[in-house]
Amino acid sequence: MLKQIEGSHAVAEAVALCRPEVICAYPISPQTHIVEGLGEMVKSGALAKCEFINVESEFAAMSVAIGASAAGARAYTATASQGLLFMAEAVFNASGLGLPIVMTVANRAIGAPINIWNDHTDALSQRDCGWIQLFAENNQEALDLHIQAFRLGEELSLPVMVCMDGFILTHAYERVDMPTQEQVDAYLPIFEPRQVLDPSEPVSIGAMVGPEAFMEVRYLAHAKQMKALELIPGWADEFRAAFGRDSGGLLHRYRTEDADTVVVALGSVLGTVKDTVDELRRDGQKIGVLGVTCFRPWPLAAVREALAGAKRVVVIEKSLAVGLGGIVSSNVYNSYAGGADAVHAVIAGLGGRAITRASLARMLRDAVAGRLEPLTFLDLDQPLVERALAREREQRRSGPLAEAILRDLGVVAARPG
Amino acid sequence: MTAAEMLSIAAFREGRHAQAFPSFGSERTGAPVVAFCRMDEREIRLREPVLEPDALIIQDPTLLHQVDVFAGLGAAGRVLINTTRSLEQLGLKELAGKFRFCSVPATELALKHVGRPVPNAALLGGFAAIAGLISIDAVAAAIREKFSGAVADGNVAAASAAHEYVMREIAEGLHA
Amino acid sequence: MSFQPVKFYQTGTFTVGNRLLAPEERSVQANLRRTNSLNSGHRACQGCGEALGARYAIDAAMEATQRQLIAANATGCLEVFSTPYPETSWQIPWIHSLFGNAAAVATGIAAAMRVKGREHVRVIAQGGDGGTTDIGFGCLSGMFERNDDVLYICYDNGAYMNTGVQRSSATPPAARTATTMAVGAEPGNVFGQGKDLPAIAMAHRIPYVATATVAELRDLEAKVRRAMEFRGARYIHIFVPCPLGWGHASDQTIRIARLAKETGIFPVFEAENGEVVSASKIRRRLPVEEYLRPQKRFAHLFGKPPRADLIARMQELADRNIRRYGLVDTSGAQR
Amino acid sequence: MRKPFAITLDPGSSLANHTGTWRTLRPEYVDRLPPCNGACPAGENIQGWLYHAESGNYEAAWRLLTQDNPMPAVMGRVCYHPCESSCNRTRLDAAVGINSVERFLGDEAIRHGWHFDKPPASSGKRVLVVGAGPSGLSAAYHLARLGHAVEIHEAGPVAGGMMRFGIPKYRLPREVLEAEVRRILALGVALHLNSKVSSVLESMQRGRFDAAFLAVGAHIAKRAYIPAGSAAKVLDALSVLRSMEGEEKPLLGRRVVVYGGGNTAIDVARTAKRLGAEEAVIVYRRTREKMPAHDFEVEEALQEGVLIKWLSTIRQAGDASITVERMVLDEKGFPQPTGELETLAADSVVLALGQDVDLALLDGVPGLEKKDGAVQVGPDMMTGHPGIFAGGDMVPAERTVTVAIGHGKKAARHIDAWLRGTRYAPPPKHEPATFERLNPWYYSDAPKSVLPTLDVVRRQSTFDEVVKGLDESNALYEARRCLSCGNCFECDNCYGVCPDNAVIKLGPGKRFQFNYDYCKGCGLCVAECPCGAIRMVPEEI
Repeated sequence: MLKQIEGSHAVAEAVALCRPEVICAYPISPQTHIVEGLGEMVKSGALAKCEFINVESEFAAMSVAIGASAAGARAYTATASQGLLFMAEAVFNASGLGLPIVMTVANRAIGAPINIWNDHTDALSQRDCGWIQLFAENNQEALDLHIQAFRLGEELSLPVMVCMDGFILTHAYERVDMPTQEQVDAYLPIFEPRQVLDPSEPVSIGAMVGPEAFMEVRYLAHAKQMKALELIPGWADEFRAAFGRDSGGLLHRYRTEDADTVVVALGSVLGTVKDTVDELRRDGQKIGVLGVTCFRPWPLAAVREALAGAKRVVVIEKSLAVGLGGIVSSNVYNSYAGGADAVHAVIAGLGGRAITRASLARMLRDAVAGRLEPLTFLDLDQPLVERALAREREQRRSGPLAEAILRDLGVVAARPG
Repeated sequence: MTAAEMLSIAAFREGRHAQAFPSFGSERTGAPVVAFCRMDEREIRLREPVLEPDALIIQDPTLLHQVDVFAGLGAAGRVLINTTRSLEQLGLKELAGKFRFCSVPATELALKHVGRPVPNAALLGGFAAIAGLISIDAVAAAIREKFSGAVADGNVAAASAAHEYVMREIAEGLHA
Repeated sequence: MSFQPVKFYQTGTFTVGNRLLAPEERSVQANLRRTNSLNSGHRACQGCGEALGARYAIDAAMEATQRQLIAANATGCLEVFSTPYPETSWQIPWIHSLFGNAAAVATGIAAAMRVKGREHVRVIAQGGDGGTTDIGFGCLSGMFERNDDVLYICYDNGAYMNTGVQRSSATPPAARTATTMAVGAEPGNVFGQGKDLPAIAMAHRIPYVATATVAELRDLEAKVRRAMEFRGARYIHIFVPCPLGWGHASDQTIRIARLAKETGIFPVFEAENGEVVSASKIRRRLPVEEYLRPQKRFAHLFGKPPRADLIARMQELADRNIRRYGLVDTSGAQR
Repeated sequence: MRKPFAITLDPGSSLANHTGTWRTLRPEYVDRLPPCNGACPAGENIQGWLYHAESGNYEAAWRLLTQDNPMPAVMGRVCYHPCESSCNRTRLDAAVGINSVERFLGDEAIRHGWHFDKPPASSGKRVLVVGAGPSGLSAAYHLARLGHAVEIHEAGPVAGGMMRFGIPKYRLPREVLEAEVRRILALGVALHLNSKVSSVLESMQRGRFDAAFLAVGAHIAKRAYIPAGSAAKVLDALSVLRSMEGEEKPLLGRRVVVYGGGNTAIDVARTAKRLGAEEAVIVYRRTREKMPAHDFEVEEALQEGVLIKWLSTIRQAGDASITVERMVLDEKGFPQPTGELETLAADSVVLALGQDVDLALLDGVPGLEKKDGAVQVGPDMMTGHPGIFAGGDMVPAERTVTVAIGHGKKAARHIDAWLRGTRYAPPPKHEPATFERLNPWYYSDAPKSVLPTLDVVRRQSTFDEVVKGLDESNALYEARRCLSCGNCFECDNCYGVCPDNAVIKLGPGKRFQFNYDYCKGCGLCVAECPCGAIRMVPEEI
């Protein structure tokens, strides 16, 4: 059924359709609307047979989910930014124990300086935590991915993180096609836990494993994610068959067939990128787009295949590996036969900085013209950082960088982007 | 924000694709905010803020001189201002030729019909009149989706009143 | 003629059991068919008080719940010595997640049981004093505040034994640990304000809070049984000496616990809904020296020069407990 | 359940890990010798029979008791119970009332008419027992139970010896004594009364006996020379006590002086009181501390109004008075005369200065050795003459009923061995269960139940039994005060306190076993065993 609703509420409704049994909630922007929506559904009885638990921290949220999942309940929670970092220990633990928890991450920057706006630093900081990480391009995909996530996680006994851009998606009203309960029930079987805490068949979960077996345990975790790579496309096909939509899967290809230049990106920015690419195509540029839906496990073969024909790759990423550069691009390097120097990392949209068609077009034209640096910061206020660096040079103790920049900027602008 | 939401719902009800989103701040009640709405016949993929609006709804004219709200507004762009005062009084005389202004006493209408100074519905009613993109019925429906009972009725009444007000304004062709 | 209605003078109410007792009067530990929830083959040190306390408590809980029990365990000695791959000593469904989240994990299990309509399955969370009073404190308080249906058991041996005897917020004043060495003017742990977790638990007004020691099995079992009669958050704080960390002979574990109670250093009591409802009286009151002297962690108090001043401060703490909980029976009646 | 590798494990799998290898010391269950057993002259297994009494199984308790002592009802009245003086419980509150529990068991046996098991197949050997006193009866009982034919030859008219002629009724009612004697005879022991053995060899030959046990006791009163007037009435204690058993009671008058400091002196003085004497004065040359009589008897006597004149000797006895001289103790504690004289009114003087043995029946027995009026015997109770054994008051030892009964048992075992041509080797004694080995914490506080005593007035006028027995409730109570020193009483402590579940409980009456596969040797079971029935021994590596 078509609806014009906020992304958060779309996700909340989709999660409810998945019949979660335990939901742990701790407020942090921009995830809050999702659990608020679910909380109301549980209280009103619209979502029956579900425990909604207001916990005292994200660490507790993930921990409660771990307990619930280990006891055989379908568990869900949502978080963002600092919250994800605060629960990091439990995030690793959930995957280590192989518990199919589904968590929404409403992507947001990480402080300091504190910043509530969108980028991917939070999710990418957890890229090696052993969870499956899916990135939604729009609200339709966001809600679809949650339905797939429960199926995926429970079949593989792995936790799944559904990443959607904070505010840009979570707070955006747009049209979504909300599936019916029947459709979801048909696609998502009853949760049959692989291991469960039950007095009738007692086991000890979470043993201490020493050097004699730890490597093997890690290897098996890796093998399990590799297995996911094989299965995910099939499940996406099944999903298409059941719901008539292309959601999920490993990658989304857009006009890459004959593309010399392929833009790689994650999440909501893909929409703007596609519009930009259409514009450049009209000017005769052979540009395509590769959207990475499944970031973990990293679909190396699929990416390599998608980039096979490209002369150059531009990776637009909303995160920065400080001291290295691009995180996604580092993943792309070894998936691209063309060699690292043909891969350009473009850091964009950090902390909510708007990524505009104009800037993208300018940057892509540079790329096509071979003027694009290996590492670029889109729309960076160059003069400002120059001044800051200069100040750095002249006096070593110049106070917090953020403060200095704001001083240059004058006011904290609540301006768009 | 509510206005943008309802606008997008109204557009959706008319079979269009619509996208509404705030200028993401941690808004506190009463603080100045900007919200955006896109409407299109096709799927909307673009995620950048609306930088070159076709129309501008100004809920609170007191902000006029704090932020350059007209930035990006195209020539002959439509502007709907919630006010009882004239452009001169608002100090916008010199812009009169540049954009197409309409004003509506949305807050008063809200006070009259809803009982509270909530101008959104009235402004949408007015916008339906100037833009011609959406019908007043769609606006009413959108309002009823957001609100219910007396509040909905009040808001619908306010919207209709505003719609008539602006239609008359246009008809009388007095571009203040 | 003086004839007291005491049952078994020979065994009194203090021994684990006795062939003369009627079955219903036997302790769970005396039972041939006790569960041995924490089974043989675990890697606890010789004379480990925590291993003892854990079997006592969990066996009693198993009995009270007709074996419908699930346990969540914080990181620590108990977890490490009980479940090193490839062997576990637990006979019950058991999970170890992290150091600081046992209470929250238990909350999740309890929620799962509730949503599945299996509330007859009861949930226990357990951890050492580090996992309880320090790193797990937040999750514990949250569980209390929500009044989740979980019994949390803290095995208090007053330091981080698993990592090599470092100071925790449950470490007693003047005690030597690896991070509070017995050197300088104020040797051993500081005389801080203390972190009285049972009292903090009571401040949450949860249905049931109790303290116990491994020296009084019947009391301990009775409290676990009582705890299982309540729904909601419950807390039992069990005093478990650690031969390694405290520096006493492995066969003195129970005696030390007994001395802690008999000196008033560790008050043994019960509280319901935030109010103390009973305190276990001191049977033969002793000065704190009796408790301190056998432990190497307090050896510096008796060295050259002896620190009578610090011992006196310890005595004050004991006396305060005795006053606060009325630990000395004034009625003169004896068990 | 498809358990993930290594992370999830099957329950109880640590049983594969045998932590017993950590052990350097191993615990072992032991039986230690309780002080009561160690102190009992009759060699009773006191802790053993109390164990049965605790569980209310009085017959089992009585049967175990009577394996060592056939006369618990008598013993429970007349024994001076060294067991209680040595009881570890005295260190906690008061000794366990062993003696009164024994008496309770004895009385129960009489009340229910319990019998001894008949002896097994007869050995065909005949044993002569001379004297039906405690020693003789005890020997006869044990020999009979060992399957030998026993004949007792008693010079007197009734059985019991000193138990009858030396101990007043108010301490040992005669029906009790007779009941227990009857039960011994019921084993098939032949008792010949009024048959004085004048020559043991002769009697043995005549009766074709294979061995003899002599237990004629000591009946000849010691006399001291006291210058006495013709009218003076001077008697000896034994004849006074003996005549109590006859028809006409002795005439002692209103003021009786008893000379001596032993239990007999006390008995006579208390008897005199009961016979109506206004004054019964004991004259003794030393102090109360030095007095051989048992203190509780002195106490009872004083309560009954008996007077005691300390540090005094009788110089001379007149018809209605005596002269006493005050003494002082020298540094060695010996009384020395002072010359200070004093006169006491006295209608009669009873001498209680001890007794000598009548050794006439031993004249001409080769190899047999006598010394200071007693027969010398070896550790096996055999005299210098093979086959002739002796015990009781006629051999050098403390002269109490209990010692005599002990002699009887000991002699019987050696006689039995001798008859079978072997030697009886007593089993090695367990190490003592000292108080230090106990963990008294586990025993609750329970003071000894005070026995009801007849009020003094009735005591003075009648010969009713002074000390009443326990009823069942307080007998059980008293029994359960036993700490079971050095012997497991199945309190389950070891089973409970083992951090490694390394103690196996075998079930009621079967005690426990260590599972050395898992025992790490921490020693908690030893430290927390209430009765010291576990010890640690080094592992041999």
